[in-house]
Amino acid sequence: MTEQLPTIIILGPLLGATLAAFAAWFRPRLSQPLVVLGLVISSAAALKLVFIVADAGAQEYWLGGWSREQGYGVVGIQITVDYLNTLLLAAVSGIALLTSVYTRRLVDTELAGRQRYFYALFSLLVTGLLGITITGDIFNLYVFMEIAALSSYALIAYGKGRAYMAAFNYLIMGTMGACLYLLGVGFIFAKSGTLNIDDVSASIPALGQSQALFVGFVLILLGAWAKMAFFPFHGWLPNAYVHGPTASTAILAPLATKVAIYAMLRIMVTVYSIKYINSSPGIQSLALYLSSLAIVVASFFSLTQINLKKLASYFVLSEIGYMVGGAWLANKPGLTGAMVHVVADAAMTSALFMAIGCIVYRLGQAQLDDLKGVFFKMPVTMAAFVVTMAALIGVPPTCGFFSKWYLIEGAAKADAWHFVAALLLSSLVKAIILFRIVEIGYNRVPHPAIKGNPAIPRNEAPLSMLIPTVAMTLGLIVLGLGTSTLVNTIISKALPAALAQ
Amino acid sequence: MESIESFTPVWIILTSSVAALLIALLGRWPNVRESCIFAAAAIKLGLLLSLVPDVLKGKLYEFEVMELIPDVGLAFKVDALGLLFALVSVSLWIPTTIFSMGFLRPLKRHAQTRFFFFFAIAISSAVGVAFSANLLTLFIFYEVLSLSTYPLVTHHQDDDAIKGGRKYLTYLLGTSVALALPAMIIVYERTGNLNFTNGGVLADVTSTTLLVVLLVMFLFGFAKAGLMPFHAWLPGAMVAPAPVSALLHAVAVVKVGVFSIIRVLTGIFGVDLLAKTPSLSTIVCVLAAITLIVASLIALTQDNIKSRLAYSTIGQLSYIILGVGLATKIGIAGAALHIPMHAFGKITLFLCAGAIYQACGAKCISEIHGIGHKFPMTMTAFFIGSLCVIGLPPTGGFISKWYLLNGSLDSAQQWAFAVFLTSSLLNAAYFLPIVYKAFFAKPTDTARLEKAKEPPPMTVVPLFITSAGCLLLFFFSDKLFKLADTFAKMYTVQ
Amino acid sequence: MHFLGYILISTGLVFFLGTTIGLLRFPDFYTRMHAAGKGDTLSTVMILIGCICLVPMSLLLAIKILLIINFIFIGSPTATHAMMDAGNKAGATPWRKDSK
Amino acid sequence: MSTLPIWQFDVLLLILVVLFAVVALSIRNLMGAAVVFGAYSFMMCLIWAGMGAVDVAFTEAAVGAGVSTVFVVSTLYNTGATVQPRTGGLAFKLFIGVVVTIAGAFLLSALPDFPEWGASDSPVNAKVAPYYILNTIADSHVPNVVTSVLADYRGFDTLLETTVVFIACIAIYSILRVDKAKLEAGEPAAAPVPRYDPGDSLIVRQASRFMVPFMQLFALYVIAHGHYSPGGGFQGGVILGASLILLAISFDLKSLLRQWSEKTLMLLVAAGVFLYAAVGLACMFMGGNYLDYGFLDSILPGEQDMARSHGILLVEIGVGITVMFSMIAIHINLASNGRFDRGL
Amino acid sequence: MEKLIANFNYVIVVILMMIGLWSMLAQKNLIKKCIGMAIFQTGIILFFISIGAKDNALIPILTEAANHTYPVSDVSKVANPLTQILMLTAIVVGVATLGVALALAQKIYQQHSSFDEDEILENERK
Repeated sequence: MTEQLPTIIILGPLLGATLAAFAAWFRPRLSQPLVVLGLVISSAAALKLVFIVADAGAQEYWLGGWSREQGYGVVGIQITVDYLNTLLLAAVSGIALLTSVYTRRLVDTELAGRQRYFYALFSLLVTGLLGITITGDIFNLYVFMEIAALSSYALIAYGKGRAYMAAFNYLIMGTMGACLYLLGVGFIFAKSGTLNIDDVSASIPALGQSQALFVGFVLILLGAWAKMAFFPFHGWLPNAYVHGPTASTAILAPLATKVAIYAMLRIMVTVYSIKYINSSPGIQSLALYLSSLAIVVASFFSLTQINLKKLASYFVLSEIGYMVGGAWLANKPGLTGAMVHVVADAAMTSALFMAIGCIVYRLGQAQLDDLKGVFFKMPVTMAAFVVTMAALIGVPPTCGFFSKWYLIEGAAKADAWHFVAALLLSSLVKAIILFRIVEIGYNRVPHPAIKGNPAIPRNEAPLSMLIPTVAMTLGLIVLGLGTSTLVNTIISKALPAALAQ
Repeated sequence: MESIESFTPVWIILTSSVAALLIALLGRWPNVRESCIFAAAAIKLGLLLSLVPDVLKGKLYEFEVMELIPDVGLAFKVDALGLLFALVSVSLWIPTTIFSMGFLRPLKRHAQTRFFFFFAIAISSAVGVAFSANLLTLFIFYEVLSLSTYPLVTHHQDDDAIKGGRKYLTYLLGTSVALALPAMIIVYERTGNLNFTNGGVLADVTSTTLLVVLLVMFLFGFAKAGLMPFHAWLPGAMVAPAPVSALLHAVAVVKVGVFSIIRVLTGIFGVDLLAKTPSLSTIVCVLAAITLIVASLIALTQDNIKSRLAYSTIGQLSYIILGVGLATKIGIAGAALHIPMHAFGKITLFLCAGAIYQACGAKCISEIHGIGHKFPMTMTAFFIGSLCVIGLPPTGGFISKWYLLNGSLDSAQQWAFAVFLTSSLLNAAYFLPIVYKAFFAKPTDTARLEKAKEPPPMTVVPLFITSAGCLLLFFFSDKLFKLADTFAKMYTVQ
Repeated sequence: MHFLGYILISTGLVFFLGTTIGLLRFPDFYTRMHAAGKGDTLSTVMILIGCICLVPMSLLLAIKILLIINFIFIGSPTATHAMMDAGNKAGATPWRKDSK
Repeated sequence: MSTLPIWQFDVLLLILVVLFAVVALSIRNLMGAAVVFGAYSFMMCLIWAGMGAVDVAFTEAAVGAGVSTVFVVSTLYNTGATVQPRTGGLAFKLFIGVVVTIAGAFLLSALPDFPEWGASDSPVNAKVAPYYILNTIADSHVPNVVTSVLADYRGFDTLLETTVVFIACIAIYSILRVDKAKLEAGEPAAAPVPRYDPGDSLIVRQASRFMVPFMQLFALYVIAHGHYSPGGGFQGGVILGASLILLAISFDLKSLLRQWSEKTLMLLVAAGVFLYAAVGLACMFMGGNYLDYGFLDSILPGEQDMARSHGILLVEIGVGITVMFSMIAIHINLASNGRFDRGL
Repeated sequence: MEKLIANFNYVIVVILMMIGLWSMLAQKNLIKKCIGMAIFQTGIILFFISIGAKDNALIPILTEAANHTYPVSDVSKVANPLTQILMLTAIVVGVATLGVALALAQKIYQQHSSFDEDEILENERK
């Protein structure tokens, strides 16, 4: 049965979604448990696969049983679980599982009366993200990309009001990205004649210095950048995440962008090779400067925000800069950092938005000034929030510290000092913001323990939201302490042999 | 020297963390709460002393908990210096706790549980710093210390406290993240190794410019050491309650700063390297010397007792850095020895300041004229403490300064000798007047003296302990000197 | 047979030309639609019959084309009617000699 | 082979297409733009038919020229915004123009590197594709190579594609659908009163009533005969959907909703995807890989190859169901602005 | 130049893509944006179809009705099926996206009674 695991990862959420869509008409309350069930199956499979891959290496799966044919290459669609994506698969499915449990109460309150298809869309979004991560076929990747995209537009649009315009811009940007990606795929396809990632990467060196391949590479990059809201294309993201409902951003913010970054990594590392990237230094330094710029700009914008969700979405933007930059350092520590950070940042962002969701659920709005005394109202949530922020700042021993460590080491190796500076700057900015929040939430109120001061009633978020939040927060520390294990057993093997020495 | 694989260091660190947990849980019953602090402190002290003999034999206790990044793990190593520092901070934990009880309880301070909780965390992270076997571990505990002392600094939670706390964090976090961290990563990237080793890990790095840059980044990166111009957080943190200041200045924070710098200079750069490349040791000495003189001069101008003490601390820290910068065996020994000496002296002074404030609300020197007659014990303690800091017999301060002077003489930096003497004179110049005024000057406002009375025993007992410590250190300094000497020997193998 | 086919197709094209000119030159909505509706249908049907003649021997094809013709014959006028109706409801005034 | 383009006639069409695109974007009357866009798609599908991509042309004719035009029109119909007001921002437009031109130049820079148009030995035509042409009959007895590749060799893509339609349907449903209870609760006013309701006209009603059965018959033929002729689940499904949309337009939504209630529609949309996925699961339980219809031979008549053929038919039916009903549901939502009462 | 004529359809593809991209980014009217999006997509589809096209090949349906015989003797006489099914998918994805875009546009129009981006942003500011 284990050889069927890769497809089960996809089928869990897909069937969960269809069943939820049925249940929505008979037993509306039942659709969330169905989705959760699907995600449980999927994440169990993903977790098992992590161990299988760790000992046995990459697992290939041929859909429809159509595998390599002599002289033709792969005729079917291949899905692969290898060192590069197995961790992300586990992370995505796990985070999705926690979030699906977490969002129940939020959906009931925020989306009252309209939540018929929420969980179906939720599950389909996860299907798309998992698919992007697992597929071994560049066109299939496009289809999954669109699955994820369409469902996320709907999820954002649940926010009503300004969310519609935000979703529309997101749609235009996303479609543009997808189309550029598809065109790039076309260029590659025209030169290599195949869509299977392994075959393409096998045939690229033979094609030598080909302009069409280069153009295709650039197009795919631009597409991925538009999808991940990388610096010049970042306009849509903050609005979408702020005006979208909290329940939707809780799943979108952590996963959507990370998976796009994974797609970029896959194209860079597997389809094209690090050698190819190093042989085109112009675009490499461009990408590096862009990512430094992205980090700096996002950090400064985040300083000026007064809305918690907007703040968080600018954090997401700066983190994207980390990962793209790390990938484009194109040396061992840099890529390791990027790969670690994709997983770590998915977890961190998830925890962050969960905590914010708890706050929004209780306080109703997330302006910074409304946070007065929140530390006394909801201590557990705020503890989780502080730990998460510490992880984002990069305080040891949370996972944020180690990924940042690798990134800076890589930058030092590549002498990209502007990138180092940008990384440190954003850490400092995040630290400042954290302590601003701590001051507002803790110190700006008369301390209730002092005699004569009004007592602030405890008003903690419901357990169904609190438990996932705390679990995710603890996960940050566990992940941090486990970093070196992951790096040694899995990520270091994902690096191309050229760098692995 | 052979090393012993042992879990004891981790236990020592954990005891106070466990204590912290208990404190958090037992917050409702103050007596239980504090008694478990004493229990923890006693256990810690016992464990530490049990390590002393082996360490004196030159053995090392080592333990690696886990690997964090390739070849660098969360690892602990107990050597003479670490043990010395740990002993100091733990043994001073006890009097400080007693004092805090006496200081906080009568004034009905809020959030005492939080206070003691973070105090315990700070202690364990200080010990963690003392025992760390590599720069990464040290850095981790360094940051934990900064964060755990923030609530202590802002304990009052009024606007001054918040401002002070903001300054405190901006300086400490900012420098450590912006300077120390990248420096550390560059070291790792160039050498692939962060363990403190005798020869230093940078021994084979040729480019002097890189070395200089790294050195400066480290010196300023560990801003807890208060090297100018990154010293301003220390006077800023004066808003904290007296026991916290005592902790900051004597026990944990600043000492952690200098300790880290000693570690970096000896274990990362290596004494030989410092000795070989004069530019490096010159930089260290010059920076330290400047801080030393300037801080003492500023201290002269301060009227507020606590801020005068603060500037004196800044100066005294530079003694230690200067001593290491001399890169001679004897100088390093003196520097190491100055840690406990100054700790005892300075904590006595701060506790006295706290006691005076508690007794008659006096904060400034101009307010304490003639106060000595009112409560002689406190002021006597103050006198002893100031002697210790100035470095006059019969107090421990004399010993360490003696070695520092010797060290300066047989080093390349002869001028350091003059610096030491001048600043000692300056110390005398800004401490003795206080004592004089307290005992012999005519009281300015008698009204306050009228209602003033000897502070409660809870606050006086610690004064006895610490001032006695100052004297004892003079007479029984040989044990401590052995420790310091072992350390110095270990790191100056020519 | 082929000859007949060519004849039909070319006549169809001629009618198309007329339709186009009418569509462009007629004075008002109704007459334009009239031209479009009539000429378009007729010419399309003619061309299709011509196609049948060009491929004489395949019965299946012929039947298919006849079906298509049938649908065009129903669909096109209906559409024209609907548009006229809409125009009428929207209040497009018909053209008269005296109105310029 | 000739260096001139192979389909000289197509060059004309290609130029015409560009022309239509420009016109569709420059017309101020949005309704007109929609219609011109429909014509544009139709030109496109002529071109593709000329290049031998009959199935694509068929789909584009049904989807691009047909349904999507209806979608745009019905949107405009119940928003009532037909004319686009003039807007400034010329500088911005010029800037974007420059950027786009640079991008275009960048793309054209790759042009000399491409295999020639229609070269049968280009990588695309020589590498993987021949396998399908040579083996489809032996593998699954499906002469229409497109169908066999679509539903068998790359069946996973098609499953996901069906899922995309499903997602679009429920997405639009959850964006637009509003229930009466909410309408009182301060929702924006109902859709503008239709200026013209085709349902008024007897002729239109009768004509469509006459045509619809033929359309549906044809659609079923397209689905069932997709193995042997152009067409398949998508095209058939779209036509079936279109036939009902025609009814909805010529009569009114009410009468359509009487036959197919909201609930039935949405359930069937999901059912199609589920059928497809379930067939794949069945293959898995039979011991094969996902969507490996060959393993269904024990429950479907015939040997492995025939089993594949039947499996393909099954999934095509699934696709058809989903596409048909999602097209209808999407149209109802767009046309009635999610109120499911009346509209185009 | 030879190449240019021989690859004329690539030029058209690029032009269509430019038109589509321009109107997606520069047009203020939401409906026009949607149409531009669709044009962009059809341009890409045209690209794929034409890289898969073969000189005077027949449709990929191997029946006698289409003058084919099985087994196929000369592959170069049968049009490439792979690109075609890829684009079938692309078309369907395109219409799905268009539908969602239009739905959003309707909602936006309900709020602001305008399809003009600037006006909408104006309304949202206040």
